[in-house]
Amino acid sequence: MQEAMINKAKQLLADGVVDRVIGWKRGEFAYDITPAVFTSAEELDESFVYDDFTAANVSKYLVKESRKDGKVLAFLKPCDTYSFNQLVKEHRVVRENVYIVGIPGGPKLDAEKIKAKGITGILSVKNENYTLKIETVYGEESMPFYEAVLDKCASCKSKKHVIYDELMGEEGDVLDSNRFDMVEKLENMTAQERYDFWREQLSKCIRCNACRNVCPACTCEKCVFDNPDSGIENKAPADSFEENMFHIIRAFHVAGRCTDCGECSRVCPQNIPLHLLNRKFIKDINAFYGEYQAGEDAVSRAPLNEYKQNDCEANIVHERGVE
Amino acid sequence: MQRIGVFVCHCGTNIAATVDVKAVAEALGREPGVIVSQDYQYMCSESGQNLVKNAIKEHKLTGVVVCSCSPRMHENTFRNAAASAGLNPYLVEIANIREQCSWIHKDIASATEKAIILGKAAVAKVHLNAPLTAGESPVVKRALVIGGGIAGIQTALDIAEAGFDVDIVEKKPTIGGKMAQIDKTFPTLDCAACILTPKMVEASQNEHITIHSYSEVADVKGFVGNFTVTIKKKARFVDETKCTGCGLCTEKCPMKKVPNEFNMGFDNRSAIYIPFAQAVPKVATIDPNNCMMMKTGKCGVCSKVCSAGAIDYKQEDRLIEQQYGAIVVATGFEPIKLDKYDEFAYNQCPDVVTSLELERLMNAAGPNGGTLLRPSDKTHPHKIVFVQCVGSRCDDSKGKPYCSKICCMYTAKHAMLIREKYPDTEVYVFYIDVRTPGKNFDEFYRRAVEQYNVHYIKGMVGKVTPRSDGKIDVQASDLLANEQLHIDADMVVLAAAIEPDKTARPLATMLTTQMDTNDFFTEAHPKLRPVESATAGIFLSGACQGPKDIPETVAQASAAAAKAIVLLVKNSITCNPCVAHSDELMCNGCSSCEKVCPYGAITYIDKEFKMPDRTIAVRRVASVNPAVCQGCGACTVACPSGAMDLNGFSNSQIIAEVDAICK
Amino acid sequence: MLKISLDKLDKLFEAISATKTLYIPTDREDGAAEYRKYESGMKLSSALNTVRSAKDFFFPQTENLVDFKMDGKNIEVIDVREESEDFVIFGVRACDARSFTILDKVFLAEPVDSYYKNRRDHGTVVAMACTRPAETCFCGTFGIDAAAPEGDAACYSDGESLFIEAHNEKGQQFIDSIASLLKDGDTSKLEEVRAKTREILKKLPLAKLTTDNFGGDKLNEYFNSDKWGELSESCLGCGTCTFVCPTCQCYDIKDFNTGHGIKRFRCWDSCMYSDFTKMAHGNPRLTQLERFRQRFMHKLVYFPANNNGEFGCVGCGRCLAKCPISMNIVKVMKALEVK
Amino acid sequence: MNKNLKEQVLRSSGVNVLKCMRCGKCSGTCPSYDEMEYHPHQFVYMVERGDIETLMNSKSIYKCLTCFACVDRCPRNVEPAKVVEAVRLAAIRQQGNNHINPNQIPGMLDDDMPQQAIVTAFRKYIK
Amino acid sequence: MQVNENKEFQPLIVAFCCNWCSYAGADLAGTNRLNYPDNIKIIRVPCSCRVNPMFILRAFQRGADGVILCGCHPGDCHYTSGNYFTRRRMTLLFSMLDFLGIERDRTRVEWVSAAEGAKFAATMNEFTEAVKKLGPNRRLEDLRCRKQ
Repeated sequence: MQEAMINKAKQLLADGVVDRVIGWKRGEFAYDITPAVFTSAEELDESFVYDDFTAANVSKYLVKESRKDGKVLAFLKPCDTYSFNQLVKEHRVVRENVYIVGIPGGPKLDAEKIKAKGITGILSVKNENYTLKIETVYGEESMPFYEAVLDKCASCKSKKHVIYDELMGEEGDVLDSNRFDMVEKLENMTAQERYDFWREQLSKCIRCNACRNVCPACTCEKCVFDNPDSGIENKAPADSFEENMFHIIRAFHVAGRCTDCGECSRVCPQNIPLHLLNRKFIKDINAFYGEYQAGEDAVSRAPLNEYKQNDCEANIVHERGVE
Repeated sequence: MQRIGVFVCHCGTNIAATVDVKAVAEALGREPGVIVSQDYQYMCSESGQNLVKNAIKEHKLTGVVVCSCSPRMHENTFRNAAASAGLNPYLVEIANIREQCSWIHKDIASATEKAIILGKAAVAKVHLNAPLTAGESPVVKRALVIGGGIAGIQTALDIAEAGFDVDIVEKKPTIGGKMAQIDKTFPTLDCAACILTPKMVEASQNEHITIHSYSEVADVKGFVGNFTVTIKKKARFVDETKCTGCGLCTEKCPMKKVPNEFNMGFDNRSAIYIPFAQAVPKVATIDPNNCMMMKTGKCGVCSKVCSAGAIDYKQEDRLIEQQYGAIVVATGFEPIKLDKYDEFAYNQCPDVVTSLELERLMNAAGPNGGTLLRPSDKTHPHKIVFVQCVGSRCDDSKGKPYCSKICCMYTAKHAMLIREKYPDTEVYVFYIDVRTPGKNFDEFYRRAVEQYNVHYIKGMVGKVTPRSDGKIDVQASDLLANEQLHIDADMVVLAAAIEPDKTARPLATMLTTQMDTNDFFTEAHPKLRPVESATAGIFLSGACQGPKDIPETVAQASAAAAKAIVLLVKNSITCNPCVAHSDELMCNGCSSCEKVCPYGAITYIDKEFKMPDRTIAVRRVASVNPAVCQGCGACTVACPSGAMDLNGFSNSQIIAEVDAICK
Repeated sequence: MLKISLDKLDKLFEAISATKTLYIPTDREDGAAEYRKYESGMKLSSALNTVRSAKDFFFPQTENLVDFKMDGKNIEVIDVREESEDFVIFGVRACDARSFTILDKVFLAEPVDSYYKNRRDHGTVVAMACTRPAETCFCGTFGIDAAAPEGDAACYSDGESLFIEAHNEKGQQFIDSIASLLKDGDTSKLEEVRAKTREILKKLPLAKLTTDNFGGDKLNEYFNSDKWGELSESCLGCGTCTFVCPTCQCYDIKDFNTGHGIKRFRCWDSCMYSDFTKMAHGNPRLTQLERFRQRFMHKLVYFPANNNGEFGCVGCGRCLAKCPISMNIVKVMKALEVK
Repeated sequence: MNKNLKEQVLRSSGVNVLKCMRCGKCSGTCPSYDEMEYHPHQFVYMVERGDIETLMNSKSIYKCLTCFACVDRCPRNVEPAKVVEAVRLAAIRQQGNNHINPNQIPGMLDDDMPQQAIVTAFRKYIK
Repeated sequence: MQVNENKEFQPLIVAFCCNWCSYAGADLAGTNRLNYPDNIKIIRVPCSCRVNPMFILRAFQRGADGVILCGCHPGDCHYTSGNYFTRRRMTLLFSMLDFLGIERDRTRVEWVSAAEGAKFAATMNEFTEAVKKLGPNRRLEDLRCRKQ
């Protein structure tokens, strides 16, 4: 795939269709891949990479990139196209300035999961028939491919590209995923258990803002948490309340806009399952207001910007499930 | 530094009996920024107000807090007092320590404590109050009336009478609407045409009224006082300015087999036609779907016979743009389609007709020249059954949930007219309830029963079956006799429910006005503002707001006109200063706010900005029109970046109140 | 050297925690390691390092400085400082152990940061030599020997026993306090283990990275380098690298209105954040490029310029592992380097 | 009047009788009208009043053809036929009118009585 | 608020009321001298849709034990649609708070018209009782703000 993508990019550059390419750049190890902009065939040959570790969603970079002169080629995985489409809906990207090539998505790998197996000193990772052969300074190691798959890919919602100019490889379908299982499990706990669960998780937060800054839905010119006039600006979780508040507001601000791309949890240095908060909103929206997938199209109204006269009342929350 | 004055009212004993007003004044006097804190018997009295005014002048106050009754009572009083003393009126806050404190609590200690907290919240808020000035927005002295039925005509005439220019947009080739098709009107039984057509002529001749017939509203922009409307004048292939309405073309037109919609399809018209004799404007229109010239390019007879040279086969739709200060919606109603009601055999049997069809069948200008004949065999019917509430008062899945209001009366009218003209005819009316609230209405209905011997039977018709002998079997229950009836009728007349015109829904979207689930326009207040929509500058006339008979329609039309005139006489409108505004530097241009604005007050503009990273960028940012915004604040919450805020109820003000209360 | 059998670690921890508060790296439920206050039964993590560095002990993420109390229009200033209790941090890796030297240069230089000093005075750092360095490790680049960590005292494991030696008086006091558990041991096997570790260190992918071309005198070479644009364009502007970094020491001072008073506190800041060093006049570094550059110039040029050539990085590799888009100091050094 | 019976009929039919606007279209459309002592609209009204016993004892409940014309035509979606069905069910379920009372059964047993008959009796008459 | 053995726990409750219906309803309760607890402190907003989730969290941070939001009945909004948006926002917010293990009875939305003074008083009585049963808000408070 990588070869084909490089060739496609070179051709589009040569034909003058685009003048730069956003993709992924090889790093020092097998897995430390950085999103990058390439402007020449030489650069592409030298360091463009597309492999099992290119999980980063490049859609958000297009907010900035699409406002520059010229046209940029973006390789988007299925999940990335949802993010991009949502940005189109919110007028955050200039669609005309992006040439989208849809590419097959994951499952992508999580280096942390390999390391969690005690494998360290990683020099290279190869996928041989869904067994990872890992060369390390301590010798050869191996593990099953699927045990190293990113959580976000393990509960993939769709293999379909919802927006593109051109497609490479075969188009996939929207999948039946088990993505709400964990949310449901939590819902079935008692309030005390849920409280304890989230306290344990959110107390790990170091407020690095990685979840917010990587989120393709969080593209505010100035975030309320960075704005001293907003009344809720803060830089560090000085109290458990602030840990809670940051994550409630963060999730609420993307409610109905979050495409469930899973980047927030992927980048969290403390492994907080932040996507569960987003998925809770998605699950509620589906249950209360009908199935809705943000980013599926670029025109429909976000559920929080819409209403029906016979919507359920807020006390539905008080009436259901265990306390 | 703020210089805030606090004024605690005793309200006689209303407050002072349960709240220790001295303690409140003293406690609030210790709050940061408060430099004077007083109590007084009656703050709202003239001497009380003077106390406030003098303090403003003497202490150079920058903010005033009055602890008194509800702001719904006297907020304006104290704002005006402040303004007269030179303080911006929006620097006044009221702490409600009467309705929400002294009147509901009994314990003096706790009521006093609560009054202090409420006072502190008001002080905290007033710290952040900004002086606000109500903006002004000019008013274009021209009105648009959408719909040229009796409602639209009446509204236009009234507005014109007041001296304002007014345009009527009517989608049909002539104005007149449904009333033009009606034979007689209840309860007086005068001829509809006789009272309507003079009004139509009056409208056409009024120098202030411009009629755009065969036209539609294509786009609406702007806001109260300053709407820009694009009107699409559909091509009628006849030059309106040249056509004299002589009618020669319609006589000579070889294509004469077009069902005549004015007569509900009971007879035919030509491809070039004038809907009816008294049409206004009396101008011919070519129906391009049936004209041979338009379809095949062969014919051109009308063009040859027209001495005025008015025929123009090449005419195209034309868009005209016009500014208006006010818009009146008068889109009226349509009878519902009866396809869903197989049991009444409407689609199988030509002798089952709707009431509107009966109007044409009985009209002197109708297909039979005023003689009531069965459509099937043109014989005189001897037994006629009327069925009430067809499609009205239904469960949502079965029809319209509302009462169509006019059917009881027109059915009584029909029954009476038929019995009067053809005494040999038996008339049955099957009803659920007879609803006749209205001046002389019940008397009218009783006359039908007592004087004209119309058989009113309580019970609904269950099934209508055309028989091979030409009779129609009507099966119904007589609930009072507790028996099932079979009537072999000659004709069945269905009182079909009425619904808003199909064009109303897209129009409402253009106007950003609200509609109910039945597509009737929603009035701004069901009791107190029945002819205004919630969108400023848009008024409602006639049946577009709900089912209405003619007198009610005319009354509402004049009321809407009056409301429009009230707007048009002003040179400018004072806006509510407590409106939303967007911080352009923070706005993402994501359109969330626009989506939740019920007034269409938010638009987006591309604007050049010097960005924090020293670059120049063109960004899409929200812009609130303060003349349209009503200040609900929905946008402020929809905005993820917090760029949108509300004057008078800003984020920081509300947070300050929360903080003060939770201290 | 004194030693204790590895299976008697529990006893060691019990003994330490009997007199002082003890913090050890331990495994969290999600597998990651973090320092926690020792409680009976807690196991020492086998992970190479903790997600958060050990700097929290001396320079916590948030710290109250002073309280103000308002009574009507009067303001009272309340010093909330408390004398720190004595504590021991056990199992600090060589990189983190060195980080304290760097932090000391910032906080203990005049004017001395008394909040930091208070904690530093009461804390004993017991370091732990590495035996299984990871591919992200490059402490060697900064002259750190992972097999011979600094700290008040240091521990080494040969797989059977834990050897402990003191580096200073504080370390000696620590050893004295647990002397009854220790006995003299043969270090021959330990030397083998250390030699092996040093062999591994040489084989690590970043072993060849040097600071030869960086330092306080390189301002002109690097400040206006045209590489910064390319390097910084992928940066998300989050604070992960700075918050997991053992040497990042920037902080912000803020006031929090509790409703009945003001708490003045400091919290970590990040040069990646848009309001970093924002002042009354505005912000001196308006673009992400400038802020990104600040971080690396600080560690590789400014810090050595002001501190006798000492670099502001210890090669712990946390930012390499945790940056959401894998942009890090190693990539910057390699891209920037002018030989 | 038996309140429980009314509730039972309302529950088992799932019909909201209060939606009826008494137009009589159900009876106007009923092909079995003349056979019935109580007509569809009366069923709805009598159930609303709680007068279920009268209906249960009327042969009308067996005259309804369940043709559902009334259900189809009812402008208010009241579904009279379901009410009739529910009353019929209530009559069938009623225990007081059982042909056999369980207490009587032991006395009726003899060696020739097949066990199957006893089981059937219980199944049919005891709820 | 401190729980005192001798004194019953007195919760602090913030009520956001829309200007047109619920605030007027509260006024009517006052005019009719209908008692409700002084635990309730009302903040006037133009429409329930003005209430940002932020304000609700803020109240809890600062020591509120319950927050209630009152607006016009659905369909009666002075601004035609505000309360419909409120309903969706608050449903989701409350569901999220519940998901985080915050006691669900601490939050509520009620529709109170300008004519429903009695309903306003009854609602406030009932809500205060419900919050009293829960005891002080501990799961969503900011310890720094707790009163000494």
